[in-house]
Amino acid sequence: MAHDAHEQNDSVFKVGINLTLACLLSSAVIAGTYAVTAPIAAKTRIQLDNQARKALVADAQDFKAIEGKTGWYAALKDGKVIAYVVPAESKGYAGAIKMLAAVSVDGKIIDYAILSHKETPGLGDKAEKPAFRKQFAGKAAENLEVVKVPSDKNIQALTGATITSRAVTKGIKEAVEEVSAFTADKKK
Amino acid sequence: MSIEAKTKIEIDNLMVSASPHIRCDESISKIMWSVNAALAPAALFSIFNFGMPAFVNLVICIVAAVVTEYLILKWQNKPMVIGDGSAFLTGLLLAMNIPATLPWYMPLTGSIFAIAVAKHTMGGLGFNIFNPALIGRAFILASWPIAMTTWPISRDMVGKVDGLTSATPLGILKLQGYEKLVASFGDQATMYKSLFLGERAGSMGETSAILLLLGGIYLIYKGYIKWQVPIVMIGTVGALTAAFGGDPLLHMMSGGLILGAFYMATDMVTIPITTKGQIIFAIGAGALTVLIRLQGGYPEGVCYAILLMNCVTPLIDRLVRPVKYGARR
Amino acid sequence: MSTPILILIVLTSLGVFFGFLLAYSNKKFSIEVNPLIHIVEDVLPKGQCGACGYAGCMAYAEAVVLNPDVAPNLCSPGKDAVAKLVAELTGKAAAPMEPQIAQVQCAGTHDKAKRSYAYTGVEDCVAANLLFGGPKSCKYGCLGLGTCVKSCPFDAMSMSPEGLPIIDPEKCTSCGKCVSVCPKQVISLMPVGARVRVNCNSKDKGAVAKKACSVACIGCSLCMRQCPYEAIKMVNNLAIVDAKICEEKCSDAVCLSKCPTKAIRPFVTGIVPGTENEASTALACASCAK
Amino acid sequence: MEEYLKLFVASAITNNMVLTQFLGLCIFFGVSKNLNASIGMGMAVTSVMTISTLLAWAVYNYVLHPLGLEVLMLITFVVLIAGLVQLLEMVIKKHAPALYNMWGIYLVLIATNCVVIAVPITNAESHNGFMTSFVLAIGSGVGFALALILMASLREKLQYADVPKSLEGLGISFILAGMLALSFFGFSGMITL
Amino acid sequence: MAKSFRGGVHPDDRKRYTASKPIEIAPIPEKVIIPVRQHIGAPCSPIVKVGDLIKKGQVIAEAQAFVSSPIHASTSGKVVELAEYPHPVFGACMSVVIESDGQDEWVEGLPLQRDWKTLEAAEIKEIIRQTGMVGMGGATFPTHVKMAPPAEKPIHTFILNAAECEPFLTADHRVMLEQSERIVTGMQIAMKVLGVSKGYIGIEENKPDAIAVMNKACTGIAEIEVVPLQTKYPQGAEKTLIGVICGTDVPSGGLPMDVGVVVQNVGTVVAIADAVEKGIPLIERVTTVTGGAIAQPKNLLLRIGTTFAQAVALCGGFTEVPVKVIMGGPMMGMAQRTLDVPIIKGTSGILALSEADVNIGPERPCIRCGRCVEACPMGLVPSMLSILAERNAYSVAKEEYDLLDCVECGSCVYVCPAKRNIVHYIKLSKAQNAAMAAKK
Amino acid sequence: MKNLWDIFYKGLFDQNPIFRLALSLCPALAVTSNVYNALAMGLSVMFVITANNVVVSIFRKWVNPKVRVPVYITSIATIVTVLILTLQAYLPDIYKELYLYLNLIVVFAIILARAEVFAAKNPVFLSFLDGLGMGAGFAGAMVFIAIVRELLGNGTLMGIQVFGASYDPALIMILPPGGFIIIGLMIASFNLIGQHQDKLKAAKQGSDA
Repeated sequence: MAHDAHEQNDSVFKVGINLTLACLLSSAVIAGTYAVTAPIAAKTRIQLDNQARKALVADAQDFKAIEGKTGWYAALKDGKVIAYVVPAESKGYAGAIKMLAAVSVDGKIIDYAILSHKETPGLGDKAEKPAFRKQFAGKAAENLEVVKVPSDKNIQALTGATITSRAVTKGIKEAVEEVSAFTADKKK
Repeated sequence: MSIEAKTKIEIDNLMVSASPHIRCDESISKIMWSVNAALAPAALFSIFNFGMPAFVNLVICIVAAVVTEYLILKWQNKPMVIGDGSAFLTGLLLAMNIPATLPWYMPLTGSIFAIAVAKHTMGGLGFNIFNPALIGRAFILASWPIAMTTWPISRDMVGKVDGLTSATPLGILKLQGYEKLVASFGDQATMYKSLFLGERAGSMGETSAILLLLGGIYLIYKGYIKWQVPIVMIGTVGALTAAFGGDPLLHMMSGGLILGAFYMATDMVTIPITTKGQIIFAIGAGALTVLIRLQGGYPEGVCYAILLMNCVTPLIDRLVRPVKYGARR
Repeated sequence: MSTPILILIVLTSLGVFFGFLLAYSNKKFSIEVNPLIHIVEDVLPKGQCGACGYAGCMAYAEAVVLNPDVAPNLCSPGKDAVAKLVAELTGKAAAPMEPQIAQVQCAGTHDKAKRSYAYTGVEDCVAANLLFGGPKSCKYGCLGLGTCVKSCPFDAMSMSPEGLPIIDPEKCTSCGKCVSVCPKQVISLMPVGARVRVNCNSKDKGAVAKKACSVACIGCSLCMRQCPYEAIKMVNNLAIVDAKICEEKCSDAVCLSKCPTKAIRPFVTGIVPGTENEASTALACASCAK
Repeated sequence: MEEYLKLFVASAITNNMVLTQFLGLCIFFGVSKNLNASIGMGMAVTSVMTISTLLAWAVYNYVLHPLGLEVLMLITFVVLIAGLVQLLEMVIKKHAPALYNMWGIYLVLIATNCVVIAVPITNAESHNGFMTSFVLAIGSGVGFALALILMASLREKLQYADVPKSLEGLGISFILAGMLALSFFGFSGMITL
Repeated sequence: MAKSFRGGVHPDDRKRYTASKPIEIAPIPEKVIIPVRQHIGAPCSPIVKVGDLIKKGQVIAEAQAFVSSPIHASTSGKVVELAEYPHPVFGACMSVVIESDGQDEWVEGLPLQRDWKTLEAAEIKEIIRQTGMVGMGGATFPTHVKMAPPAEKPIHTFILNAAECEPFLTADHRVMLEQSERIVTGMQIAMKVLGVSKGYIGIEENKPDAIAVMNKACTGIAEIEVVPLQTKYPQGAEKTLIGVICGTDVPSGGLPMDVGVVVQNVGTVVAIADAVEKGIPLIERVTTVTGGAIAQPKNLLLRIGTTFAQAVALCGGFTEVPVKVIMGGPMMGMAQRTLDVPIIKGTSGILALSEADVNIGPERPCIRCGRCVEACPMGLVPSMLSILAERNAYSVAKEEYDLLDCVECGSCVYVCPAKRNIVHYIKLSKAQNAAMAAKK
Repeated sequence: MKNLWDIFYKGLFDQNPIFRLALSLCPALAVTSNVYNALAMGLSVMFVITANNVVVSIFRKWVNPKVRVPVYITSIATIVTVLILTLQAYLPDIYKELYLYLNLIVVFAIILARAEVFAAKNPVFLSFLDGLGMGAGFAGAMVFIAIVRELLGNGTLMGIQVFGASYDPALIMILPPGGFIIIGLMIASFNLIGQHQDKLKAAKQGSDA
């Protein structure tokens, strides 16, 4: 590279235009790619979101965003609202746990999915597994309580991950309570 | 042989070395074996307390440590110093820091890891930066957290509590609160007594405060550890827990504090070399213990507190030097 | 405006901004570092041995680029190849370097050299030398505690079981580090092409030297008198061979047969006389000769 | 205020850049051979990180985001930081040689480094406010410096140890970092981001 | 509590072998080997030839430099050889070998009678120089140099080092018991030369009889005070002694005179008294011959030039093969490779150590137990110094760990459980640093 | 032909970016806790490095040395942005999992290093080969590390149980400390093998002599 330096004219303009041209070129490439991929990406995202909601409420035929509540969706079957899919969040062992909760119209949890978390692999992340999740199905807010000794009425903590279990349960409970409040509002 | 003749004894191969020409009787093996001996009562008590599984894990840890050290020394063509008792000590300390009921492969890998990675990657005895036994424990805890936090109940608790496992006192404190903890023992006095005598769930060797203290006093008497370190560390924990509204006596006697303060925060290889530095180390370790116990994710923090202070040891050694002759006046 | 067009505009303006900013400031703030220095440094072997007389390779690179008087062939570890490259890069003509190798001027193995005491202490020749000049009776001989071995930046030395260092001719770069660390000055650099060498460093009188070591040069001058080319001189009771004369003139080294203590021997790189190493190397030679 | 303090502690210790997120490892292993260099580097990283994070925050929130140009985030940030660092280096070298010798020489190494770019990206991604971005940058920088200095002091100690030849250099450094990270487990579950 | 210093060690002093044995005057040896260099500083050059007949006390080698000290014949007889002989400190040294004629005749005019009080300080100084006085504690620094401090460094205190903290040695102890008056006289002479009014005698508490005797000898002499010291090694090291008695530390790299103090050894002041009052040069000294391998340990008054072998024979020879023979004390003395070395002015003891005494183990890596740090009277980190030397980091030892402040007292090595040769490492580092400095 | 092969091959072992050159260590740890992610990351890097080498090589004559580094960085950033956009549209799962580290490819030292050291001086095809080799070496090393970590730390490979249910995985291996230590030991083994080979070579030469 050293000898190139001597051959080139080092005027400010020449050097400056060099980077400008590089940027121009790269912007063209990015713009082109963006033009192609942006619509596809948007479509993919919507598809994915719908899939996630569908996984939670299997019966639903369609989802409709609820106005005034970001991220809230109503699950529709035959035009009737059968459940709400709402975001839930809670502070776990090592950071925020972001979840999606499906709550039935009568205020019972149907299922939930963990969107992102920072829990210890192999321990806290077991909260995503069906074994733990199944405990929630059909429970109302008052039964969403973590206990050590197993019982049908409550949630039994994951071994070695009590904090995560509590966090998930707390997040879901809050979501259920919010939905209950929302439906109660609507009924009025 | 006449006296005159004896002066003519073949003395053309005298030993020449730099001064001094006499040395004290201490040696590394003497120190190491004394520490082993000081730990022996508590180790035996753990067998008494937790039965056969404790014995098996003790043997696994010690044999694995000694054999690993032997193989590594052999492989590296280093002088064979297996008899100095340091690998034995690592194995013993590791065993005392784990629940008695771990399945065999956990203490085995932990012990091998402690000797091979924590000790010998850095050059063996004298060069390791972290306490090998504690690295071994942290390794097992990180690898198999569930097994490492499942504590068998002690001999005298059989029948008094449901099931065969129980949380440690600090575990109960963390998740269920102080009242529940006291209730689990009956009353406060019983709790202190049980903690003092070792009738509680916990790692194999950490339960009996009295036996650990006795061993510690023996080591202080022999001059192998300095009294400042355990006293300051335990004192810091007591003072800070009291300041934050905890039960200082409970905190001072539970967890691995006594074991850690007397036997691991005094591991000369991994702590600062000056007494002043060691006191800073002890304060730091005590404070971190309290921080982890009260604020952290674990109910118990001695192991990590000491490891964290091990990281800072070189810095302390750089900053805290002995007072030089000529600098005092 | 649509996003792609915005992309074009924003990014291009970014390019304009930084392009001109950098170009301008480059002019304004630039401090020229000759890039050649780095290129030369890349060429050097980075043993940081200091054989060139500078504090490390970087320092030599700097000196050889910036100072026209600094010769390009000072790097002895790099041998001719590096000298040539450096010369090319700096536009200096390189005189060819005569290949050299370090050699230990002592054959006093444990069985041949007497000891005056049993040494206990730090495994280091300089340390031993502090105690009455070390445990060897001969005060000029190799102490065999391996200070040179430890100091060799190219890992070319090892200690033979008989207590003399072996120098690997493949790895030795004649950097001279061992020469400078030896407290007995018993190591010297020798041209690779030398024919014979004196394996002794004793400046003691014959009787004393002989008493201390059975293979010492006893200063008898036989070799000097027998050499037809006057290649051997006696200095301080020690025979000194002029390798150049040997190389150029001698075909039949009579000195070898004349030496009563076998202190003069044929010079073969990598061989330490009187050790296992000599025997095994000789064996290897014999086997491939077949 | 307490929130920011927590954020600081979390980004410096519990979510330490190097030991839990593996960012900036090249510098971490490259510079930690020497304690003094580590201190200089730690200062350099912290200051560059803070400046570039604030700049990137401004660009993102006043230019890219309003125009819907999130797609340009990466390239803008990279060019921004590289340009900035290069500029900074030149200015300091010319006008404050003493400062330059203390930490300026490390600036070049940071020009394109993952720690320095990761923080702005994280901020943009989670739409952090000004103060949050600022505290996060300083915290991460201090955390990086802390890990670097600890590591350097450990490595300086090991310089005088019988480390097996095959482990010398990078090998033992990785193992040390592993044990450092293992010790930092003690902080887990304490304060989180 | 007796005065003491920080650090130090408590080895078994083992003075019991010889503490109660009165000084025994050794018979005149048949042959003496007198090296021309028995002091720190420039060697002397011999002024006699082979075949010369000489008398006891005659100068046989003259000092050529200021930091040097002349050598005198220790008996009368014939010079039979001028050659290199083994030397207990320097390995080998040009020596004058004198075959005794058995007459032991003084050179003309000796001994004389002089009253020291009538002499001027400068005259006394010259007498001290001419009679070959050196520090007899072992360091052998020429006394006249020590007694002539530069004007800008006024001396206010004289300390008599009677601590004798080295294990085994009892020579000074016996001299105090048997010649207390001479000690006081010598001390008064030295104080007059230096012009100081305050003198201390520092004695370790393990010698209560010596403290009593010296106290008695000093009664009525207000300017001299006996200071009992705690029994701890290295109580008698110059720097610690000054720190303990005066409460002032000698600055790093400095000399006692920098804090206005001069320290002399017991043997030296007795020799000064003899030299000034009787004109007798330094030709004999009290030496403790002891150790686990010696049959009958004794305190002997020996002529300079007597070989170690002769001295050992006078003590009944060996009971077993000695592992080590040492000149001086076990903590700072020098191991010898042969018994053919002569006694020189600084030979305070000859130790023949048995295997059990030595307790040398294989060296292990430092386990950082910190015992050396606690033992170091100079407040250094000996473990680090040894580790740095092991890794060839000599300049780091000097620049960051105060290598040059080490007095090589050996306390660190004594307590080291890893049996590390710390002092040897330190000596190596000092040598390497000196070599590096010389190169530049 | 041999020469071409060498250009490609050197990146695999002799100049392996991770084990030998110790460049771009961040992803080597961060995304190697399972093989799937490691593979995805490795291929992404391979793509970027190769594409960038080609681009730099094409434009090398026009680039002014004064703005060399900024231009290269622009080029890398462009390619990474394109990569991210594409993944976002077609492989959203990978994008979600590797988001931060994909962005960080921009500053991987190995890419800039190859641009400077090789592509800036060599014709297009050779640069392409060099990028491919280096990228493959990088991806290979990543996958290798990931295999070990996932096997030991989770008992699985690409999510499939390997040791059976009775294996109790050592979680530490997929946690940060395990990652550091595993790579440390791997580097040591690489060195040991290297030393052994040197010894063999030396022994061979010795017997030849």
